[in-house]
Formats: sequence, C-alpha cells, structure tokens
Amino acid sequence: MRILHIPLILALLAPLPVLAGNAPPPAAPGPSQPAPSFTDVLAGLDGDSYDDRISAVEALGRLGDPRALPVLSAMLDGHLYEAPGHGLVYGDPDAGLRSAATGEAVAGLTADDLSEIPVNNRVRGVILGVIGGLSLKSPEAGVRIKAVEALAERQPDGAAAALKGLLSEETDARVRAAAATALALLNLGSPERHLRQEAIAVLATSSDPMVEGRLRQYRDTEKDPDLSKAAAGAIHDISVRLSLIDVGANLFQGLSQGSVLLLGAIGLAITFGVMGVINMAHGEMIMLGAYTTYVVQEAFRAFLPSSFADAYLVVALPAAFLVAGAVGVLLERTLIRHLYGRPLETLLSTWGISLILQQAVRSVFGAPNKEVGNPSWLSGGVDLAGGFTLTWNRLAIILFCLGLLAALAALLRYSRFGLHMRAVSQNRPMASAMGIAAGRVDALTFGLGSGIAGIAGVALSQIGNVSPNLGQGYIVDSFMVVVFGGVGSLWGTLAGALSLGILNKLLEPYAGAMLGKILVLVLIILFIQKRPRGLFAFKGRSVEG
Amino acid sequence: MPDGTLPVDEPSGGRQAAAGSILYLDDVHVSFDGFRALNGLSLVIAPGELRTVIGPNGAGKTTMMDVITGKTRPDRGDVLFDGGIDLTRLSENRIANLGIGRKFQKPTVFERLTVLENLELALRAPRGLWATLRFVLTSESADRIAHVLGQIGLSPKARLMAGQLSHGEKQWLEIGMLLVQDQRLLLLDEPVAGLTDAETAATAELILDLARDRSFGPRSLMVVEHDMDFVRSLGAKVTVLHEGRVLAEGGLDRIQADPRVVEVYLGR
Amino acid sequence: MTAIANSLSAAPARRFPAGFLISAAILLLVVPALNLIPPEGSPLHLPNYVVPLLGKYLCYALLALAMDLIWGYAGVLSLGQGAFFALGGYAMGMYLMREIGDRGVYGNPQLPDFMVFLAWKELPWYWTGFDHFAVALAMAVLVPAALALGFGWLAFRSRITGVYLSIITQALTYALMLAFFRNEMGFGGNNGLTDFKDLLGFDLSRQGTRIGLYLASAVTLGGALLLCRHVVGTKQGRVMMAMRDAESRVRFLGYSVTATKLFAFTLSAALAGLAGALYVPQVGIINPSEFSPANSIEIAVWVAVGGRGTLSGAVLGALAVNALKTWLTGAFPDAWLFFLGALFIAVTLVLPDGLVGLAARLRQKTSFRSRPRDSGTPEKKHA
Amino acid sequence: MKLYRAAAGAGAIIALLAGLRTASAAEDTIKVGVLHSLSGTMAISETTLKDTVLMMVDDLNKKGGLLGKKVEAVVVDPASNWPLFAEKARELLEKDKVAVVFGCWTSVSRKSVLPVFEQDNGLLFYPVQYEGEESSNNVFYTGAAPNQQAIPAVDYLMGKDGGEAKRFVLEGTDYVYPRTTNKILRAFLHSKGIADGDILENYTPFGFSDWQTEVAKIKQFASAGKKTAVISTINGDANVPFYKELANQGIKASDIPVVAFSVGEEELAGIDTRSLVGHLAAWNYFESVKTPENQAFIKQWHAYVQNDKRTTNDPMEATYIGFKMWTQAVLQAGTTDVNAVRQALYGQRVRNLTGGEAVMNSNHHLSKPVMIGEIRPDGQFNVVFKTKDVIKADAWSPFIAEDKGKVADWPFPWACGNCTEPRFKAYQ
Repeated sequence: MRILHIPLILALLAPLPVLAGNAPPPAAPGPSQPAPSFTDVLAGLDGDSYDDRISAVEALGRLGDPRALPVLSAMLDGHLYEAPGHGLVYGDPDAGLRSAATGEAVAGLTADDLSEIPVNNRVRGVILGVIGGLSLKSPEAGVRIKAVEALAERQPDGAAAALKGLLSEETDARVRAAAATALALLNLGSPERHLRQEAIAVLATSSDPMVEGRLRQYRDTEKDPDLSKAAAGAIHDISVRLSLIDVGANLFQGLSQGSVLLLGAIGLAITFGVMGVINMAHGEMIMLGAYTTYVVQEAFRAFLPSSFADAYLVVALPAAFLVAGAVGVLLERTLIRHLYGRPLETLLSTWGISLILQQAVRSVFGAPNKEVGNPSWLSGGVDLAGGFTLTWNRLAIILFCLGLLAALAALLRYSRFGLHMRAVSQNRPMASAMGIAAGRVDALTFGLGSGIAGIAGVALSQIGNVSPNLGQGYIVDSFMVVVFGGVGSLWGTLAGALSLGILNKLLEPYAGAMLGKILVLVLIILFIQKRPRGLFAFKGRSVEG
Repeated sequence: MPDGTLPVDEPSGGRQAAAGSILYLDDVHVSFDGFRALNGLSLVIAPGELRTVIGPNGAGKTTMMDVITGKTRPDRGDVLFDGGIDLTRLSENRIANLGIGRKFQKPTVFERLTVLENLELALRAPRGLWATLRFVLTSESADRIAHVLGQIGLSPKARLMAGQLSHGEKQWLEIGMLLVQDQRLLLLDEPVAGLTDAETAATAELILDLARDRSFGPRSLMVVEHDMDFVRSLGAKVTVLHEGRVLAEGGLDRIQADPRVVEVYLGR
Repeated sequence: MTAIANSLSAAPARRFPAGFLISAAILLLVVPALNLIPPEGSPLHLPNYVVPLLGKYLCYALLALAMDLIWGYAGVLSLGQGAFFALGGYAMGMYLMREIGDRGVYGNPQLPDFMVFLAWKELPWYWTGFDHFAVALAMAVLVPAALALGFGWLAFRSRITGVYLSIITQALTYALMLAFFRNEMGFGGNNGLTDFKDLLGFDLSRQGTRIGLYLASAVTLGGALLLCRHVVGTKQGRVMMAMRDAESRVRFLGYSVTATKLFAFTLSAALAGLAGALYVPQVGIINPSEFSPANSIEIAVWVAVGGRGTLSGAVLGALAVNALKTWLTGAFPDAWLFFLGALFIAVTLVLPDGLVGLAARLRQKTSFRSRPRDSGTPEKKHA
Repeated sequence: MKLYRAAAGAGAIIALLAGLRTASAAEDTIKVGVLHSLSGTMAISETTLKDTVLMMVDDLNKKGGLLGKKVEAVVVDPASNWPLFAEKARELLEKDKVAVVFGCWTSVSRKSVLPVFEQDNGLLFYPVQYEGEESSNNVFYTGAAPNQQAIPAVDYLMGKDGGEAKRFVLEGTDYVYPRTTNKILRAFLHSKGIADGDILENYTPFGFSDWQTEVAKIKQFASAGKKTAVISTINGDANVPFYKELANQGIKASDIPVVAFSVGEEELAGIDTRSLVGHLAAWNYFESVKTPENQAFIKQWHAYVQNDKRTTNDPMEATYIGFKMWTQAVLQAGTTDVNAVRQALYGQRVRNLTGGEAVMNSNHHLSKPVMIGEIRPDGQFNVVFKTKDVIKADAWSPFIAEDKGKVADWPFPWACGNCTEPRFKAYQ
C-alpha cells in the first residue's frame, strides 16, 4: 500500500542493465532442463482467462529471469499488447514498442494493430509480488524496501527463502529491518514454535497497523497459550504506540485543514478585514486562480516538452496573482469605490459579481470539473510510523500558506505601499492630506487581496475540485475564520484558521465529519458572544460611533 | 428594559463619602491596550451644581463621560450616582433612566427622523417595549415639546428631517432633547464646538437657564469645553483634568493662575 | 398643540390605503376570477400553474417583509431569515407528513416513510402533536420566534453588531443546514419532507386547494403588511429607526437597544416562519437546501431591490425579482445569472433606495418639487 | 400621490400576471422539455445531459423530425434548487405543453417534480442511477437500480477476480441514495455470511473536501488482515478530493480497491487518474467499450460539442436510450399523447451502445447489462467484468424487509407501482 507504482516502476527500470548483466545466460534447451523456457512462459501471459495469465506471471517469478521485469512492469500499466505476427510487445505505442521475448524494438505497428492484454487488480497484485521478488537485488535501498514490503503483503511462493537470502547479504539497516519484519510475518504461519516465538518478539517492536492486524489474526488462531499471550502483549505494545501516533496524525491533519482555511481566508482578511468590503466574490477570486492554473497547465502540456510539465506551478502562481489581482483592481475602480462606508451594500453588489463570474467561467470553460494534476514532486507522501502518511501536497500547502502570510505581513509592515495602505485604512482624510493617493491605494489594496485569493486558488486546485462552484465552498468558512480571528488582524486570521482546523480534526474522529463541523460552528457562535470582535481585537474607545 | 427597582448593592467603600452628592467618582482607573485614559480620577458634584471641566487633549474628559454613562467599564474605582447608586454595573439605558443625560461632542441627532420625532423619543416617558408600542402623545407632553421647540428656536422646522438642520441647529436640537428628558444630571461634551459667536452666547444663556431651572427638582450640569471665553461666561467652578486625573479645581481665575495648569496648557 | 400630537401619532399606515386596497382586490378577487371564470384557451384565462406560482411569490414577499422589518427598520442585517423560513416550513411539512398516514410508500400509519426506511421503531418525541394542524401552525411561528429570541438575546446582549451579526447569523443558518442534512436528525435528511397528500383534508393536487392556499398567502401577507405598518408607526418603530441610525445615542436616551432589536428580530422570525409554513404546501417539498446561506442573502437582495425601510418596497422587490427569475430561467437558461448579477450591481450603484426610491424620485421630478433627500444608508458605518 | 401609488401597485401586479401567462403554442412542432440544472452545484453533471438531449433532437430533426413535425427542445434552468425544479416542471407541462421531459439528477429533484408530473399526467425520463424504492406511472427510469450496479459490483469484489474481499467499507455521502444502497448491500453481505464487524459504514456531508481522517480510518480498518474493499457512494464534488487523498496516502487498488457508483468518465476528467489505476466503477455503460454504435455515438457527440476531448458517460447513454425509446414509442403510437406513448413504451427495445438490447419493462425500469471497469491511466475504464445477460431493474429490492411482496407493474391488471396485489384482481 505504499507509494504509487508509477515512480516505482520507473525506478525499477533504471537498474535493469545491471541486473541483466548479472543474469545467467539464457538457458539452452536440453534434456537436463525440464523447466519451461522464458519465451514459452511468456507466451502464457496472453492466456484466455485471468487465471491463465496469473499462472504465467507466477511461472515467470519462479523462473527468476530478470528479462521478465520490464514486461511485467508494462503489463501492470496496461502497456503489454498482442500484435499479430509479432507475438507480445510492450511499451507506449506512440513512443515505440519492444518485443517481449527479445527486448528488441519493433517498428511499423500502430495502436490499431494492438490488442491489450487485460489485467485486473488480482493480476496486478500477483505481478507486484513477482516484481518484488525480482527486484530484491536492485542496487537502490528504497526499491529493495518496496520489494520486501511487496513480498510481505503478497507472500508469493518462495518469499521466505528470498528474504532469508536477502538478510544474509544485506547491509542497509532499513532494508534489514523491513526484511526482518517481513520474514517474521511469514514465520507467524510457521509450524515451528520457536520461529513463531521469535517472530512475535520481532513484531512487538513494530508500529505498523498492518502488523497489529496480522498479530490479532494470529492470536485468535494460535493454540499455544504462552504464544497467544505473548502476541497479546505485542499487540498492546503496538497499539499504545499507534494511539500516540494517532494524536500526532490528528494534529497534522488539523494543521493541514487549518492551512486550507487560512489560504481561503488570507485574501479576505485584506478585502474584508482591512477595507471593510463584505466581499462575497472572494470565493470567485479563488476560482479564477484555480482556472488560471488549469490554463497554464494546459499551455505547458500543449507547447512544452513533457519534462517541463511539472514546472507549470512556477508560472501559475504569478499568473493567478495577476489575473485575480487585475479583476480585483477592475472591480474596485468600477464598482466598489462607489460603496465605501456602506459595507452591507458591498455584500449585495459583490454577490452580483460572484454570480456573473461563476456564469462567465461556466460559459467559457463549461460546467464540468477541470483536471489539474499534481506535479510529481507534490504527489504521494512519505509513510511515517503507524500507517500515517505525510502527504507532500498537504505539507507543501502548510508551508506555502505560512510563507504567503509571512510575505504579506512583511509587505504590510516594511514596504512603502504597506505603510500607505495602513494609513488609508486608519485615517483616510489624513492620509490624503499627506499626499497619499487614497484612491490608488484602495485599488491596489483590493487588487492585492484578490491576487492573494488567486494564489490560494493555485494551491487549492492541488487538493480539490476545479469547477465554477469552487469558490462557494470556501466563502462561508473564510468569513468565519476572519471574524473568529478578529477583523483587521492578520495574526488573528492565522490563529483563527489553525485553531478551527485543529479543533475540527480533533472532533471529527469522535463526532463524525458532519456533527464535528456543526459543533465548530456552534462554538464560533458562542465564542463571538464572549469576544464580539474575535480572538485578536483592538480594544479601544472609538469602536462604535 | 425600563427601570423599576434599582439593584441593591452591597455598600461600597465610598458610600458614606458620597452621601449627599449627585455624582461621586473615586480613584477611577481605565486603560485601553496599556494606555491609561483615567488614572485615579476623583470628582464630586453636588445636586444643583454647574461644573465646567477643562483639560488638554487626551486628558480623559470623554472617557470620564463614557464611564459615568456606562459606555466604558472602569478597571477599578467607584462611580456613584445620587449618593449611592453604583453606576459601574448598569447598562447605558438603565443609567439614562436613572436621570443622567448626555450630549455628545459631535451632535448626534437621529437624522432620518423629524425634529418632532427626535424630541418625542427623548421625552420623559416609560421606555419599555410595551409602553413604546402603546405610546400615545398626551396633550401635556405635546405642550411640553412645543415649549422646548420654542426654547431652542426650532418651532418652524419641527417637521423637517433632523438631517436637514444646520450644525448649530443640530446642537440645539440635542440640547432640546436633553431638556425634555428632565434629567437630574446633564453631561455636555463641548456644546459650542463649531458654533458662531452669537450661537455660543445663546447657548451659554440656555445652559445657565437650565442650571437655574428648578421646576423638576435640582438639576446638575457638567460641561466639558475648550473655549475659555465660554467657560468664563458660565462663571462656574472649574475642574482641570490632566493625564486621567484631576490637576486642579476652583474658580476660573484661580485656575488660570495655577502654575501647574499653565504648564500643562503651554507645554514644558 | 394637537397639531403636534396628531403629526406624531399619525401612523404612516393611514397614508396608503388606495394602493393597498387595489392591490388586495386584484390579488384576492381578480386573480382567482381570471383563473376560474374564463374558459381555458380564452385570452383572459389565467393558467392554472400561475396561481401556485403567485402563491409562492407571495410567501417570498412575506419573507421579504420580515427581512425589511429587521434590516430596513432595525438596521440588523440578519442572514438567518432563510433559517426561520425553513423552520416554519419544516413545522408545516411535519404536519403534512403526518397527514399522509398510511398512504406512504411503506404504508406505515405511524411513521413517515423515511423513518420506516431508517428502521426507526417509533416517532421521535419532537414529532408529537404535529398531527394537529393548529399545533403545527403554532410551532411554525413559535419555533423560529423562540430561536430568534434565544439567539438574539445572546447576540444583542453581547452587542454584536453590523457585519459580525450578519456573519454569526450566517453561521447559525449554515449549522442548521448541516444538522438537517443529517439523517439521524429525524427530518428526512437531504430529501427533506415531501410526497404530501392533503392539508386539513383538502387534496393538495386540486386546483381549488391551490387557490385556497394562494388566498391564504395573500391574506396573510396583507395582514402582516398592516401589522408591520402599525409597528413601525408606533413610538417603538421610531426607536427602531433611531437605533438604526445612531445606536449608542438611543442607549443614552434610556431605551434598551437589546429589547428593541430582540422585539424586531423575534417578530421578523415569526413572520418568516409563517411564510415558510404557507410556502411548503404550495411547492410540495421542504429540504435542508432552504437553509443554504445563499438563500438568506437572496432575501436581502429582494429587499434591497425593492427599497429598504419601506415595507411595500420589500414586497415589490420580492415579487419583481422572483418573477424576473422565473422568466429568465426559462428564456435565457444559459445566461440568466448574468442578468440577475447585473441587476444586483445596478441596484446598489444606481438605485440605493430601490424601486420605491426610483418611483419617489420620478414623482419628485414630475412634480418639480425637489426636496433634498438623504440617500445614505440606514446602517451605521462600520469602524 | 394616492392615485399614483394605487396605479403603480396595480400596474406592477398586472404586468406580473401578463408576463407570466405569455404562452405560445405553435402546433406544427413537438416540444420536448429539458429540465437539467445549468447553474448551481448540480450544473457540473447536468449540463452534459442537456447537451445530449439537444444533440438527439438535432439529429432527429435532421432525419425529418417526428410524425412529420419538427421537434423543438424547451430548455429551462432549475438552478439546482429543488422547489424550482417543481416550478419549472409545471411551467414546461402547463405553459409550454411539452410532450415529454428529459431531466432531473438526484432523487430529491425527482421527488420534488413527481407530484407535478402525476397531477398533469406528464412524462419524465430520469436518466441517472438511483436507489429504487419508487415506480411512478409518469416516470420512466433509464438509470440503474441498485441490483443493476451495487449488487453485481459487490459480487465481483467477493469473487476470485475481484480479490475475494472479506471486509467492506461503505463510504457514502449522507443522503438517500447511499443510505438505501448501503442498506441493501448490508443485507446482501449478511446473506453472503459477512458479519457486521466486517462492515464499516460511514457518511460525510455533501461537498466534503477534507478526507484525511476518513481515508486514515479506511486504512486502519483495512489493516485487520482480511482483504478489504471500499464501496463508494460518494456524490459528485466530494470525489475529487477523496481520490486525491487516496492516491496521496498511497492506497493502491491492488490493496484496497474502491468501487464507485457515481464516478464515471466525466468525473474522472477532473482528476489525475494515473495514481488511481485499478480502482473500479460499476455502470451499464463505459466509453471505452468498442462497438460500432458506441463509436458512432462518441463521434456524433464530439462533432456536436465541437470538442474531441469531451467524454461520454453512463447517464448520457441512459438519456440516449430514453430518447430513442420515446421516439420509437411515439412513432408506434402515432401520437405524442402521454397515455398512448406510455402503453407503447412497454417492451420497447433499443440497442445499447455497448451491445445487446435494452428493454423497457412494465415496472418503468430498464433491463440492461452491468459492467465493471477498472480505472485506466488515461481516465477511461477497462471493462473487467460484464454480465452475460441483461439484468432487469428491481424497483423494489428483495433485500429490504419493508419491500417484501411489493410489485411495480403498470399494465392491466396490476396497474400499480407499489402494490402487493393487483389493483384489478377481480378481472385476473
């Protein structure tokens, strides 16, 4: 259940020449060799049923011929084909095919000539196990660990022997530990008591919920009362560790949700918090950012070589800022500047803007969701202890939004524009009298808030839908965060978002997603009674006129 | 909700000293975000007294009014009305109903109601929900309003929206609103700010009339003002505030001679 | 000085009977007559579907009226009106569910279908009494009013004003929406309450019943309009308006702002609940999406379009926007949001006093009687 | 002033009435209503179906129309607002006098318009998979019932090819379709000997976006050692973040397969599917099935929307079948009269786009083949299982206790969608 298998396969393909070099020479047919030949077994992959294909894959595994590796990897991806007159071929039909039997390039075939060898999850599972066995000799420790884990999960024939072999020569400590755990899992089913006993001792140090599950099963079937008791002890040890990890995981998830809330709210903290505009079109600014990301991504895919595809985010960030910011400036100049001092009227007109922007996007891009892919460096995650996966995109979003907030705070604090902005928001006539072009500052401030919402859209497109309704999902929560944190205070917004996120995630395992959210809302309502101006509020004499 | 009975407070420390006064402030402290707006303010006003309060900007004049009228809660200190009613625990409307009226620095009348309606709202009458739903203007009350309209010179404009009045007219309307409330203690915050000399003189007359008027029992006034000529024309006892406390108290001439006051006003 | 007394106690209600009576006559007599008397196909005939449609608009108008009371007069922009409306609707929906009896899909005389489906064995306690129309109607008014009273008491006492109040009322609506989406709540989850058969024994699918419901809506709206006219004409109404313009000044005059707001909020919630109760039998369904925050914002938009603080403006705005919506969603299904969005923007920019304000301006122009008018907004500037 | 107000009030109301009753009745056209949300939350799914109907109408007109008349589509936008669905349905039937309506998505929209169609004796084709438990004389259900989607899918997962799953997570959005499907599935799983301890049922709100906790819970549940599968009835919008979270937390289809009933080609078009390979969906149609009918349909669709990248999906095929059946029935009846068309619809046959024939049954539901597909890296499905015969949809599930003995059969003598005995028993 580890990482996606695409990168895994890529990694597997790299060491191939090494393995091939060490491989025994193709066995010459002879009477002393009753084992079937590689090509014969290979042909079985084109079997009529999944069962036939599975037995062929297993036979390839027993054969141990590393030439099977690229073929099986391709098969896993649905890139193994039967081509009339060429037997089995593999590879991307557009990029070039190779013969499965010889590994040589095959030319002159088009997609229409090929018929794909069907695989399903069961076949994939077996293939993964076999690949695991075959790639135990990979020079990369990471690949060997994946291979060991695959063996532990699939437990194909001969897995125990392969693991023992590995343990006898392996030097990398992590691989050894993984192999020891895998072997112990296999040994739980051993008929020999001492092997089972040793296995329990090894497994008791694990903090993998999968191990805990296996031990539970084992405890229920073990006849020996001592061993059963030892297993129970091991389960207890693991579950204590797991529950500690759980708390940590909840905190991370809360932080992650808080960062999403924060991203949604930062722009609003400016347009609403600083300028007092009840900006109902804020969500649509986020949406514009997300659609900009989509357009940039499509442009990269269309005009640049695929190796650049992952870099689209670098362009999408400034582009989203500019697009949303420009729309924000335009709105401020044409509309919002007529409404200052009438906050509740800004609510109505920005509501109208939000309807128009939604429909505009729907008319241009169509109503269905658009696909924004994660760059490979944002895909997947790292498995930490206890089955808890730290996913890269969430980690990146936490760091990104903190960075964004810091940059914004620095801009407000140290730049000339920030000074002007604060001056205008605090005392407009005085600022004007001192020669600050208040109108321009207003436009730029609104543009800044909108642009930041656009940037948030880039980040949020990495974890959610990109659809015309995207903004609607964030608007209510964003207002809650800003009000809860204290209008006009960036730090309040930060504290509000993170505490609401963490609170929600701590409640969720007990109350469920729906009730958890309701409870958070009720708590916000009650909190506002106590502190009507939020967490970080200015206490002053002139709070009301 | 309207006042009926007053809460029975436990006797506070200042109660004996406060006996007989209409307003009694003792060692009042207020701070905002570390800034000490009031810093041990003590002040006593007798029934029927006219008092003027002066002080440089930031001396705590408006904060003092906020504390008396319940808008701001003091961090500590006693604020007692009528010899013993603790104002620090009451809401603004309860305090108003006890008999304390306030005129703001910036004239605040209800701009989208007529002059008449403004006065009607201020008129002394039960303030409760039910009472206001069933309220009918009696002819005595109407007479009273008409009388006050004459006093403040707004009879011809009675049916105009208050928002259409000039600045001076708004000031007077607000004073008129104080008049029909029949309060025992009036707090006037810079009543002549932005008025012409003639209007200022007329306002001074009006205030002196108010102070002399005993038709509804003794009435005390506290006037906060910058305009020294105006203060002089009132001829009342002066209290000087500085940095949240009382710097000096007494007749205007004596005050103007006090070196500390001179220093505060002229800078060091 | 009776002139003064007269001019003060003269409620504005006495000023508008002509328009009110003519509108009432059209709604109460002409509409049903045009539907019932001319034969189908005649150019004078009012098609059947128009009657419940008008009935629905009238419910929205009642809802807008309630919004105008709390927003236009008391200056509190409550984004919880949609919730009060939906609660009233649910109360009526519960009665209608009980009326189905054993005619439901599962034929259980005791339990509504969705409870049978969720394998509930008995009616939850909060459904008790809803088989009586009077109880349901009372609850449709009392539950929203009680919620408004409790919530308002907390909020107004803490002096939550302006935008803050709008946002926490929105939180209330949103929380209620999520709660009603939960199947465990016992209100039918996402599907809500539907499949109604009859009301007080009258078959809901018959045109006669629909006309009856339409008339009931019209009469209720008229009554509510008169009630609101009366309230804003009393001194309490003037306290509300004074509070809207200068809240703390009202406090220093000795009026309790909390009590005034609470009164307006509770009355407004009760009217919204009543609107919901009339709405549900006419549209045949009540479900949690009625609690959606967007709905509450739309109510504010109706009032703004019609003209805030004028009561008749609210009614006019609700009728106009909804009729426009009906027409646009049919005539321009792919582009109607552009028109609607542009309308909202135009109203805030060009018509700050709404349609009623526009009418007043036109009237002034034609009569050459220009009078300086404060075109400002009722709510305070937000610090 | 009084007169002015009076005139204004009266004028406004009269304008309103006049505006509402502008009806046109061109007699030389047959009107077809399209009642799909073009704005709001459901627009994501429904606009495609609107385009499908328009394409079919276009096609029909190119071929000379119907009964010698032109067919005209009347499109309205119910804006994902359920009461508005009822209002628009009434408008279509009473003002525009359409012969048939294609529309709705989600049961609540259908439940909202149901009384309208029954009162006005209209005809609605509902093209989306749903929970069953309904059969109206005025609705034809061309989407899958639970026995055409959920049960075959679970059967497959429990079989050898599906991985012999022993433990099930029923993950759904909290509304009627998932609740009903899961209720049926639980009963079905019980009948297969799966204990309650091996079933985890969990619901999340509409549009749920933060799946960290839920996915972690699934991982934990799956770590018990038995082969675990997830049955997802997660609705629309919530799917993208769900699958993204699955992929990022490293749940592979070969470990914990997720089979979904609401995720088709169009939903996958919004997701990067490279990391979702092998997760499953059960439908009656997949775009990847290569039949001449399907290829022609895809070509026609691409030409119509002028976009070669737009996918096709199951509800589109359901719309296609419904539309074809209706035109055939109109031709057979020689009229668009609802009663005649309804009678002509029973037994009507249309070739499925994926081969075989769909048949309209007298319970107003279709017999269709059931397929299970695995997600491919290109966002299409690889069909890994297909039923040998078509399966007839059950309006009432045999796995729900309350449905025991219920029959939906509209022709004489049953003439009923929810009865345990015929309405006209005496004549039997």
